[in-house]
Amino acid sequence: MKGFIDKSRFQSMLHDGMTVMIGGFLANGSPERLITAVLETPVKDLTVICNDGGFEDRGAGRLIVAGRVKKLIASHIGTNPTAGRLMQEGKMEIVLVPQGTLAERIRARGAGLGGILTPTGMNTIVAEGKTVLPVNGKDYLLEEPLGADLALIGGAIADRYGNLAYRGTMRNFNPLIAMASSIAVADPVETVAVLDPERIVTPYPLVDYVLKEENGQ
Amino acid sequence: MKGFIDKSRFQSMLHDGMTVMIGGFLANGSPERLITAVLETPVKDLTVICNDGGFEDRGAGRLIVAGRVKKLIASHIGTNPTAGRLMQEGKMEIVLVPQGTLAERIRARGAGLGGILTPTGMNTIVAEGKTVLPVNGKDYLLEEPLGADLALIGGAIADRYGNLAYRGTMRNFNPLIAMASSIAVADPVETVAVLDPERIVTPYPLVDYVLKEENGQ
Amino acid sequence: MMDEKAIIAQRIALELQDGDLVNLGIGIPTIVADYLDPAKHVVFQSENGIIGLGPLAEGPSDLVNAGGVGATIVEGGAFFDSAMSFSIIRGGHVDVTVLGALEVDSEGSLASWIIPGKKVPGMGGAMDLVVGAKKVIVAMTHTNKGIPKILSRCRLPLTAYREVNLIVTEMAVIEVHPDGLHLTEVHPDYTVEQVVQATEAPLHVDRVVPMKGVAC
Amino acid sequence: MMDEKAIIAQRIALELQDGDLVNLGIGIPTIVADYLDPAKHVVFQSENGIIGLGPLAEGPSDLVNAGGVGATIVEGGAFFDSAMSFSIIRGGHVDVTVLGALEVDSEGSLASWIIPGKKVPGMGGAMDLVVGAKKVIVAMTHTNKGIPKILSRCRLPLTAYREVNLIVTEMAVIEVHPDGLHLTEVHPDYTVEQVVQATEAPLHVDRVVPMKGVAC
Repeated sequence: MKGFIDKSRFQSMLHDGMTVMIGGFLANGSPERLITAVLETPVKDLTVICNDGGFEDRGAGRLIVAGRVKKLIASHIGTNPTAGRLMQEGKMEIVLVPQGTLAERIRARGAGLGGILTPTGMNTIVAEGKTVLPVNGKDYLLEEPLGADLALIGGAIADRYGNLAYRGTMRNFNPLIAMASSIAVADPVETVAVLDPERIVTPYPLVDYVLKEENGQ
Repeated sequence: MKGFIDKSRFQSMLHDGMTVMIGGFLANGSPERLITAVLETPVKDLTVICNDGGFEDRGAGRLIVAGRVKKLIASHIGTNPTAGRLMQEGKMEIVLVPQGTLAERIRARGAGLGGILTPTGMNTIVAEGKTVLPVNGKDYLLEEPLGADLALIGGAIADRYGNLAYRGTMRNFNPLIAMASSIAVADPVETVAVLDPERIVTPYPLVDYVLKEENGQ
Repeated sequence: MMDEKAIIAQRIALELQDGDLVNLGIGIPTIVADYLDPAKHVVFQSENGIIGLGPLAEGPSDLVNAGGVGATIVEGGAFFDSAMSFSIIRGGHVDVTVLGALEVDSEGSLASWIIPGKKVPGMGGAMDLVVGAKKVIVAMTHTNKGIPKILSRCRLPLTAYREVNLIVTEMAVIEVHPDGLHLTEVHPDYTVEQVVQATEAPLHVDRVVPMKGVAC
Repeated sequence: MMDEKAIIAQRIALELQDGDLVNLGIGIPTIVADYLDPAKHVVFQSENGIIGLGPLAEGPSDLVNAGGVGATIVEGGAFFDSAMSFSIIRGGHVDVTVLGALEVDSEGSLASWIIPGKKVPGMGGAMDLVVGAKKVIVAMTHTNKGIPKILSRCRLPLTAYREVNLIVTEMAVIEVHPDGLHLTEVHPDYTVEQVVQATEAPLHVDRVVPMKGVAC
């Protein structure tokens, strides 16, 4: 952990065309303060990797609606009509990935693996153009790792070291993206002194920055 | 979770030639009561999958010393001289697997993956006979899943549902083997009423049986 | 009279066994929980990271179900991340998954996530669920305003190939076997002939009984 | 006079930087922690599932280090399972790993886990650590009773191919570069000539200084 930072320091890390992983599942556990901070800058042409398209007014969906996303890699966009429209109009590229495969691809990058073999998507259009490998008589798809320049982590309870635990279902993709990105920034929902070592999900050496609480800015 | 069982019920699940995964790292977090229960039966020709050979008087090493193990799949046997001797004498087959690869192979089985690609072991004798796949210009070894008939889980704090958390470093391979075996039996070091949902590592639907406390037998 | 959704959900509830770990999809599958015999201990898994999903919660919540709606966790439940959630799903640890579909076919393949050029919601966790769960139950209306959804071969892009075990509609219960679809139960409001008419796929009809659990 | 192990450990301690996540192997690497400048905040990872490994503990313990010896966890530390531990290691999240070796060569390959037909302890976590850590430091005595261990090419089966960055012995500090080994520091008790004599691999010797941190 390099430190607790304010919004402007975070904004200085942004640049056009970067790849950003955003935590949250239908905006539950999304880093809303960081998303707002991105929207305050003119950054554009982002590749966003996220479980879903969120909603038009919550989660990663806000970046889509604002036209900042050039390419979205997600498992589902049904809750954000603008995402579907932008795709149909050719204004945003969308790559749909099965949710479990998305989780494993992100985990693979964080874990230094060259990929994983999954049965998910076999004999569907998800398999098109991908390597199929038989293992013990069953066919699997080779799915490659997925990483990013920046991870925006939500839903976290942070301690003063920068360790992260998560609250309820807000855990979802957040611990996975923390490990798969060059820079991981957390937007905690709560801060505590020191987390129980048994309760920590993302140890602080895996976190680069934690956004300060509002009153700390 | 099918229930809390006594030692004899556990012993009835054993048969010659079965494959058994045993938790623990140098006997820290090993299921010692279950290992003792195995030794009380005449079961033999076991294939044991474990991080290491343990010690001659602790952990999976006790099964090795008693001559019950036909084949050992582990990352290290240096702390159990009998293991090395039995291997040299041709009395026990040993397959050495890098520790991170062992963890991923077990996880892969539990996660329904057909395998993983790892850089570990490339250009070493570990790579012999294995498929090498290039991904984004780097070569990786394809490592296949590893499963078992039975998982013997140690180091656990169990609740009355059969949920498991782990204590300190006793977590190690225990949560991984719980998911990779047909039958998972836990040998808890402590039992509590109900574990915190945020603290549970192995949810109870993934556990088949929990060995009762001594006084509960 | 019960509406179509209630008939389907009530019938599927009978399929869930004591001790089962079950994942219910969005829509009709979600209400299956409402019809469950309280004597059965069924545990619900939700792919956003819960085992032990409980009833919906009122007001804002840090805990949502897979539809993003505020929910609760029952005693004994646990939270985990998405990689663990899909390890549980893909790894065969979920006993039953119940999900909707646009089309199902004679081979047990289903289509549920894309109508090319028209609607592309995405597959979410469905592809993993149908590949991973031990038993796959499709919950859907028998037709789309009279147009059959149970086909010889799916026309839409597949969600998975040959993974469905059981199809439950407001008209019928249909089992998927290696030799094709077997009509096993028909709702008392319909005849076998009406079900066959509303189904494009050929149906084996040699052992049909009235739909279980329906109060006549 | 310091013993060989202490010289090696003390010199390696200088390599660790504030904020580094470090994994120390069994043997000489373990004692590197004893020589660390207390002003530096270095965090120790142990492959059996800890970040924040602290000093050894007396008596029996539920918490051991990677050598199976009772240990402690420092404030801010965390526990995790072996899959997470090696995700951290293999995924490039460990800044420095320090480990012993039987042989190291001109290309930065090392051998440490097997002497065929003689001794087969196994690789443990070493293969993952050397492949995954950003910086790999080998800590070992310069020779095995006079027989060189720093070779043109390893003769024993490799632990990893071309992964070592730095070799620290009681005689010298040697950097591994694409063009081979560079002798950069020599302990005051030895001459450059003695180091070259004790080393089978060719050494670039154009910029040698006395070993850092050694009190003369």
